[in-house]
Amino acid sequence: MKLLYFAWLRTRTGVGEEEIERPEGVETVQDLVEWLRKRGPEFAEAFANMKVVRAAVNQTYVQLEHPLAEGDEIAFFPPVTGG
Amino acid sequence: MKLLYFAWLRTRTGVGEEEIERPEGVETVQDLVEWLRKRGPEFAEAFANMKVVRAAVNQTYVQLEHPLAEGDEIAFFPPVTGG
Amino acid sequence: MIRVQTEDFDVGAELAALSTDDHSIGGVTSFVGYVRDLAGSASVSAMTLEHYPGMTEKMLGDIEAEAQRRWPLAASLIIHRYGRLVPGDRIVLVACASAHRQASFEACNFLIDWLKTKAPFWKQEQTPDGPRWVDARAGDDIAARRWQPPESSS
Amino acid sequence: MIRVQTEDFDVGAELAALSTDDHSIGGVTSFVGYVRDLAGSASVSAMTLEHYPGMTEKMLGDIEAEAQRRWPLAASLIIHRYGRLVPGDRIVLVACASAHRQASFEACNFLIDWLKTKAPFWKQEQTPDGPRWVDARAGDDIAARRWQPPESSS
Repeated sequence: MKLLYFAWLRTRTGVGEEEIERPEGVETVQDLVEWLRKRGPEFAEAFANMKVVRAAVNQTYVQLEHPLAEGDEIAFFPPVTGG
Repeated sequence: MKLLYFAWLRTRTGVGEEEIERPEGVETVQDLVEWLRKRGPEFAEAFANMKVVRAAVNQTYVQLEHPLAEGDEIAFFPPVTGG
Repeated sequence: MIRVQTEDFDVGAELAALSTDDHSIGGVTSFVGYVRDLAGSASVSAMTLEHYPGMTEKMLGDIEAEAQRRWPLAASLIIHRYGRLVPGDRIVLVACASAHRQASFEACNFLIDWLKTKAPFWKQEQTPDGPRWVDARAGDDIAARRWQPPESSS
Repeated sequence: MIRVQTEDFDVGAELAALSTDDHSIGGVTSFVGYVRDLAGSASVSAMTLEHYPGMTEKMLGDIEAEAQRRWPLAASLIIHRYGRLVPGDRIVLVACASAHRQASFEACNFLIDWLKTKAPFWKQEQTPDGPRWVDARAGDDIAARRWQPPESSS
């Protein structure tokens, strides 16, 4: 799976983009978030409040219950502030 | 008084602009319209239906009851179609 | 700012001038009106826009001042042409600059609605059957009525 | 049409291109967004606009297609910049051309409201206290919610 982080999710985790194997038991975006939180304090802090984190799978906004498949592109980012 | 006619009020009456002395008994715009109607068939036709005629006195929209004074600039025109 | 003129205008230059040096402006909404070649069923080859010199400038100035009262605008501009125009020509430009986009949208929409119902311009179209004065559209009056203060709509 | 780019754009040329040769167009409504130098209380010297390449183009295309479904538009255009910008710089251009002005107004307003709440762009401001990610404004969400179809607003 390809993981992308934007804006302060990128600067807080220190990661912009990474490829990972789908971890065992990670079936949904929510599962992935819980897995990421255990990776270290930067990730735990960045994903502490999911009210200010948006998720997209294959470039489409999804809810946390969205199922994941091998080969998915999963992005995390704050509410948008363009325009 | 200065009288101005625009758009089809100008083309139907054949007059764009004229200076007249205020006729006796003409106290309001309505009085002036009635006086103009008696001027000839072009004027009678142009002012037949006041629902499609707007009046302005000194460059401000007015109702037909608006009083007239010596020196006024009175304009008649159809509903506007600009922009 | 108000301009009534026969010449065309440069939209990009006008909009740039509206926001120059004022970095509190977050957005500029503008509307450009064009001469269409569809007027009912007849094909329009050209049109002449007549206006009431003096009253036009007065009314546009009044309408712009009213928009400035109703919305927090940093700048506004109305340019209206008159004279001979052909399909595809620009007729009117309305632009409103504000710190926030919704104020600029509403003020621009207000100005063009009023302008279409109140500003003393009249279109005469050249059609294959000869010149014809364009009738006012009832829809324009309804659009302008949205903006009336409650006490004056009766 | 959709463009995501670092370069500035020429508003006059873009608007002219939108209406060229289509004389059924009666009006073009456009919105130009600028970088403001007022962000809360801090003074902004510059900002960097980050985006999600790929998703940005997809979302702008989807939003434009939705506007085309909802309103009878002859043409539409969204240009959004990213990268480093300073106060006074243009960020975004949205323009909608239609036979009638109200359709062009509503579609343009709809597009900018959606863009502000859905398009994946993030502003990082350079302030005297260092770089700072801009927080989303609740007002933008409320503005976008106006346009939801009734069945999806709960």
